[in-house]
Amino acid sequence: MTAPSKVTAENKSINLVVNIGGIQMKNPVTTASGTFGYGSEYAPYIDLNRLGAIVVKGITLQPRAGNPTPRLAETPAGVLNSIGLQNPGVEVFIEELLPRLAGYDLPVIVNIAGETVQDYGRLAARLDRAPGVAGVEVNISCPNVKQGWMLFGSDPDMAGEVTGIVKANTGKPVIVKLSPNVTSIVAVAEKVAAAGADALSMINTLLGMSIDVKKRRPVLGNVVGGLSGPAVKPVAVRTVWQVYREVKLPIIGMGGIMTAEDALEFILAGAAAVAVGTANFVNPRATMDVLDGIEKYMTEHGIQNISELVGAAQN
Amino acid sequence: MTAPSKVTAENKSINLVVNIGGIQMKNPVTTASGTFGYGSEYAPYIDLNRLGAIVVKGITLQPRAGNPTPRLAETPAGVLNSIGLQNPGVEVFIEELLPRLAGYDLPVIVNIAGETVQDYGRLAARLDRAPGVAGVEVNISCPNVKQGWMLFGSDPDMAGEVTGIVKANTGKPVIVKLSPNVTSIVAVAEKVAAAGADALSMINTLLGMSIDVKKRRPVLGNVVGGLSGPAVKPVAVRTVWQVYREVKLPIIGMGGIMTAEDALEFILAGAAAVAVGTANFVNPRATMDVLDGIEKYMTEHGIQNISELVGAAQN
Amino acid sequence: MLITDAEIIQQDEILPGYYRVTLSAFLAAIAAKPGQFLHVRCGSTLDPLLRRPLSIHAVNRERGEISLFYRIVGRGTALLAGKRKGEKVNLLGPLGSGFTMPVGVSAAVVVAGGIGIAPLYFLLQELSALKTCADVFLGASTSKQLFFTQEIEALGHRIFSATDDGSVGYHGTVVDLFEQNPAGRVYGCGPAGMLKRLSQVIKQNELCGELSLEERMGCGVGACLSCVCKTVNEGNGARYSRVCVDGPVFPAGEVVWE
Amino acid sequence: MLITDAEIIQQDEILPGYYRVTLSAFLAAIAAKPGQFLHVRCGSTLDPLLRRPLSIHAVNRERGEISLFYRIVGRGTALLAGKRKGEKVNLLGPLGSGFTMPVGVSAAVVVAGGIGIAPLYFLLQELSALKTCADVFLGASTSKQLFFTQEIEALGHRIFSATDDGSVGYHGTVVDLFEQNPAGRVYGCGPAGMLKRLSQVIKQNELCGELSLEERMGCGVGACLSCVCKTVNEGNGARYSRVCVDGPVFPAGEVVWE
Ligand SMILES: Cc1cc2nc3c(=O)[nH]c(=O)nc-3n(C[C@H](O)[C@H](O)[C@H](O)COP(=O)(O)OP(=O)(O)OC[C@H]3O[C@@H](n4cnc5c(N)ncnc54)[C@H](O)[C@@H]3O)c2cc1C
Ligand SMILES: Cc1cc2nc3c(=O)[nH]c(=O)nc-3n(C[C@H](O)[C@H](O)[C@H](O)COP(=O)(O)OP(=O)(O)OC[C@H]3O[C@@H](n4cnc5c(N)ncnc54)[C@H](O)[C@@H]3O)c2cc1C
Ligand SMILES: Cc1cc2nc3c(=O)[nH]c(=O)nc-3n(C[C@H](O)[C@H](O)[C@H](O)COP(=O)(O)O)c2cc1C
Ligand SMILES: Cc1cc2nc3c(=O)[nH]c(=O)nc-3n(C[C@H](O)[C@H](O)[C@H](O)COP(=O)(O)O)c2cc1C
Ligand code: FES
Ligand code: FES
Repeated sequence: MTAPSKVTAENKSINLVVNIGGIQMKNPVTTASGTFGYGSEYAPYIDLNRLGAIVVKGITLQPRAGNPTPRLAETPAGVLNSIGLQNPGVEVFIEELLPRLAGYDLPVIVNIAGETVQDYGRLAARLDRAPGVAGVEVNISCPNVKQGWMLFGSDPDMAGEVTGIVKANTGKPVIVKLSPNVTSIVAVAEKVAAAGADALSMINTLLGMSIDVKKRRPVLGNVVGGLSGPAVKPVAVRTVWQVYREVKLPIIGMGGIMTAEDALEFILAGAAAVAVGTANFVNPRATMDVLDGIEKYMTEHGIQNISELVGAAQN
Repeated sequence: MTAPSKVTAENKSINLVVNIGGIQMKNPVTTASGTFGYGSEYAPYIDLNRLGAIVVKGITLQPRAGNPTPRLAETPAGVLNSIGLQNPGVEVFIEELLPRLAGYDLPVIVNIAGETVQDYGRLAARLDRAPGVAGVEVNISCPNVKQGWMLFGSDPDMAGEVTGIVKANTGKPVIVKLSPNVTSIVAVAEKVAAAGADALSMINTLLGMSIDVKKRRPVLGNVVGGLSGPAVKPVAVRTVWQVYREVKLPIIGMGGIMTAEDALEFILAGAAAVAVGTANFVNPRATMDVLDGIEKYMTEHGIQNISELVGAAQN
Repeated sequence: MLITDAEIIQQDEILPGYYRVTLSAFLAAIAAKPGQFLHVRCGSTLDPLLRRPLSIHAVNRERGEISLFYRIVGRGTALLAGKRKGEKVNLLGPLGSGFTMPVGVSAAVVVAGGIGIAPLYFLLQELSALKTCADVFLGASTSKQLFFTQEIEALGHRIFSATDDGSVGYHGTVVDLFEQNPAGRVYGCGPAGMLKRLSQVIKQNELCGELSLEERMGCGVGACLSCVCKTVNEGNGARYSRVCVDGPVFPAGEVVWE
Repeated sequence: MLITDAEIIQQDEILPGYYRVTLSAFLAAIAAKPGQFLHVRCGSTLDPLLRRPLSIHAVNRERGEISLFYRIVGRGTALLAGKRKGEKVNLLGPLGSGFTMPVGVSAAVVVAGGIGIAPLYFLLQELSALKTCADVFLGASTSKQLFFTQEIEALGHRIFSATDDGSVGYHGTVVDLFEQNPAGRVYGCGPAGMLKRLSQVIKQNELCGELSLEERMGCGVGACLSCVCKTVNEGNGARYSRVCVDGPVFPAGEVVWE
């Protein structure tokens, strides 16, 4: 019922292939975890095979019910969410959801979240044995329930520890997803790199909240939530710029990418790949529009290989 | 040439007076430093006397030329700026600019910035002797040139140290302006409170950047800049909410306030007063519209005293 | 499940703050089922950012037209109301599950609170096409907000009205009115409080019913898990279902009210 | 220095991507001086957020109308171009310093590059009202972009054209053309590169001149210090002046070019 997916007149002289810490992607466009479900939700709107990779909704060891509603609040050029990692748990994921992506020709990256350092190790080990997993993305913006509910990602050492245990439990590429809610994202990135991460993705959401002035209560059932969408783009581009200068790992950039121009900002700042998140809600074809636009930009500017653009604004 | 300033039918039953660490304000609406010049720029558009207080552009010991242009970039529902604290220095400020506000009946709060801890002390001492200064607002989002250019505001101890020296050098109320670019704004607020601050203002801008994809260069002459405007409001409201719970100091809330509803979000989260910043650029009468709207809200909801609303969403 | 730039054919202010807009969207009109909704891009800039879910209110398949009936609540609906004939509106949909059409003998009963008539009117159109006559319970604050009564009667249905101020019909809520003689296969839409009460009445009288729910939505396609509501889970209490794809229409007995 | 919701009287696409809009803004029209600008709210939502500075292009004081002449560059100007007759546009202004009108003998010479004619046309209107005849050097990429030639001639001024592609007039830049016979009191507006070259020619030939500059603006009223340009500072090199209130018109000799 959807428009036939546009088969691009693949310009043979353009090379879009990127390698993210061992994951070979046919182009740099992927999806931001939690905004694209488990992939099949968007299959009616786009040809999933055209994606460079797919990053699925965060998975935990046990099933999680998630947070009370409302879970979403619109803010100026942004969205606050507090889904609370609702997911059926890693077993159901592997048995029921993962097979749905088997027919597609694209790397599946599984986003994982834990409540303890051990959780991350167990998740990594379980997914290492699962067929059809190209790599894991480690969401460290979760509270460490054993250590005063401090977020793993807010402390460089804890972030390094989580990275280490994941690496120890899987042979697959490990991407660590950084939180912007820190004094120095470079300090976190350095520890994560030292602990063996193969790639970084950034940024996760900014901590925010909204208040309903009529009800005089927070809008979100969970009080605070994560801010995403165009509003956060300047912060996200800045973090990519900073980390690219100091840490020699490939970066998947995200945060407010709506268009190819937005994606190119991240790439020029230093991202080797980009993820489209909140934009999918506004435009289910956003990933395809971003991809087409990047190709167009490269053709118009005579860029043969996407790698020529990565970090090019730094020079 | 401007429309006559609207004399509100001052509803006698409504009490808008707030006290910010010893500064008595006739209402909770003030201006965000750097967005309102030295006050007189907006005199053609509004009746300055209706403001609760005025916070002037940041002042340094020596004159500063500021950053290269472009100094401003528009982002989704936000603005990046890298003015670089252009100002004529504290002496010229006291001699030439401060007297222009002498005729107005409103507290003048002077925003100060230093390159060393000592700078802050000297600025505080110099302003303590200046007539017509109601208090100082300490901008700690500046690099400490003696300690690796780390921002004073990004380290709780340095923030406390700056607060201490300012307090030691002035008898006037000291408001410390917090930066959101930290892992824990509460930790900074606690140190600042312990060091004797009389009030807090929050938030200063978020660190961000934009890239011009045509030129493949950062948009701002200074590469990175500070993000302000509606885009940051959810982050700002969240910081006020968090700090209000833990630190018993009056808060001036700011970050993206365009309307009375926005201002009420901050007040309900815990701000005793609010500052209007970037909104002045869009609507030179924004401060007045915010004030009128707060009065209207109070009348409609039968609120006698603005203090009833402060932090009311926390209950 | 289409993305269409649909042209506005007509935009009417039915009552201050209440609008009906008719859009040219051929394929969506063909595909639409009563109870489904469209995810509408009310603006064109990044503010407001998200789409707005609006029920399909009426369909004219021959002309390929879909109508929406909406109330101005905030910025999104205000922007939509500002659009004129000839302007385009980006639509995603039809989305969600629809109402199950009644089978066999059970009489169809429609219970609508205020703007809740929006999706139910399309259902009444379809029932009429099936030569099924429904009892329609309409509730509103005041008589002026009893919408489309003539059109509903013209479709061959019977109306029972209730107003909070008693200006027309029963003086009280529409659920109170329905409760006086509860029977039939119920289709309900309206504010959460009303639906909760209605589901109790349905349960107490061992009726069958379907309710159309509302929740804040991100994607509209089941991917973001923001639009959930609690539903019964065999065995262990409640679970979260997605209003956008598992609903917005749920069997009355499945919804767990807080 | 007013804030006005001004109604659009007329909006014309002069050439693809180039628009002239005429607005009803009585008090602003009365107050306007050539060289001043309006700070225009092109949208109505939070995106785009900031106003856009646009020069006052023409004024009809009797009718209380102000015209702007602008090129679509990005989202702000595109939104403005999408507005139709009858819609309102929020204006802040007139803002900034204007051109100094020529006194005594010195002949007025206008040098405009492309869209740079925008503020200079209003100057030519005023010169004409003062019965002063100017030499107008118009430069553009190609002949089609030599705007308002008939109107300028009708005001009694003399035109000298230059095009980059040689399609009309001198084949080369407008500054090259002017340099062939540099004289008079110069009023210049155009791209930064052109103005830099023009200021060199003015200096070398010891002429007097005024240039209208552009810089990204926040407030437009001198409060935010974002719109600065380098100007000469007696004694110690350069200092930053605010284009919005110290300019946008500066004496040619005062601007320090990078
Ligand atoms: C499946 C479904 C069908 C609906 N059908 C209709 C209809 O036919 N007619 C009608 O008038 N309204 C309908 N609504 C409610 C309608 O979606 C909201 O009134 C609308 O989104 C408000 O947007 P706003 O920008 O005007 O308000 P704002 O309050 O400014 O919106 C802010 C945010 O909250 C969301 N929101 C606010 N109210 C609601 C609500 N009641 N339900 C879901 N999200 C909300 C908005 O989508 C937006 O993301 C329906 C809702 C759902 C979920
Ligand atoms: C005093 C003054 C007078 C001007 N007069 C005219 C005129 O009469 N006609 C005309 O076509 N243009 C004029 N300009 C340029 C005009 O302001 C820009 O083309 C316009 O702001 C672009 O906005 P946008 O949203 O379309 O582009 P975008 O590129 O999307 O704008 C992004 C941001 O950059 C700023 N910006 C982009 N280009 C410029 C520029 N050249 N100067 C200043 N800010 C810019 C915008 O204001 C906005 O804040 C003038 C500029 C100044 C400073
Ligand atoms: C509804 C929603 C759910 C999300 N869930 C997850 C998640 O499960 N794991 C994760 O690492 N990030 C999650 N994110 C963060 C996104 O992956 C992404 O980092 C963030 O939204 C910024 O990108 P965007 O602005 O393009 O959306 C979620 C974001 C949204 C909006
Ligand atoms: C152009 C500009 C200049 C600023 N200059 C200063 C300054 O000198 N000192 C300071 O403490 N904050 C400065 N700020 C930050 C504001 O005072 C305020 O904290 C921030 O902009 C958030 O509020 P807003 O979103 O309402 O603008 C500046 C902000 C802008 C936009
Ligand atoms: S709106 Fe995204 S899952 Fe329903
Ligand atoms: S635009 Fe703010 S000082 Fe000029």
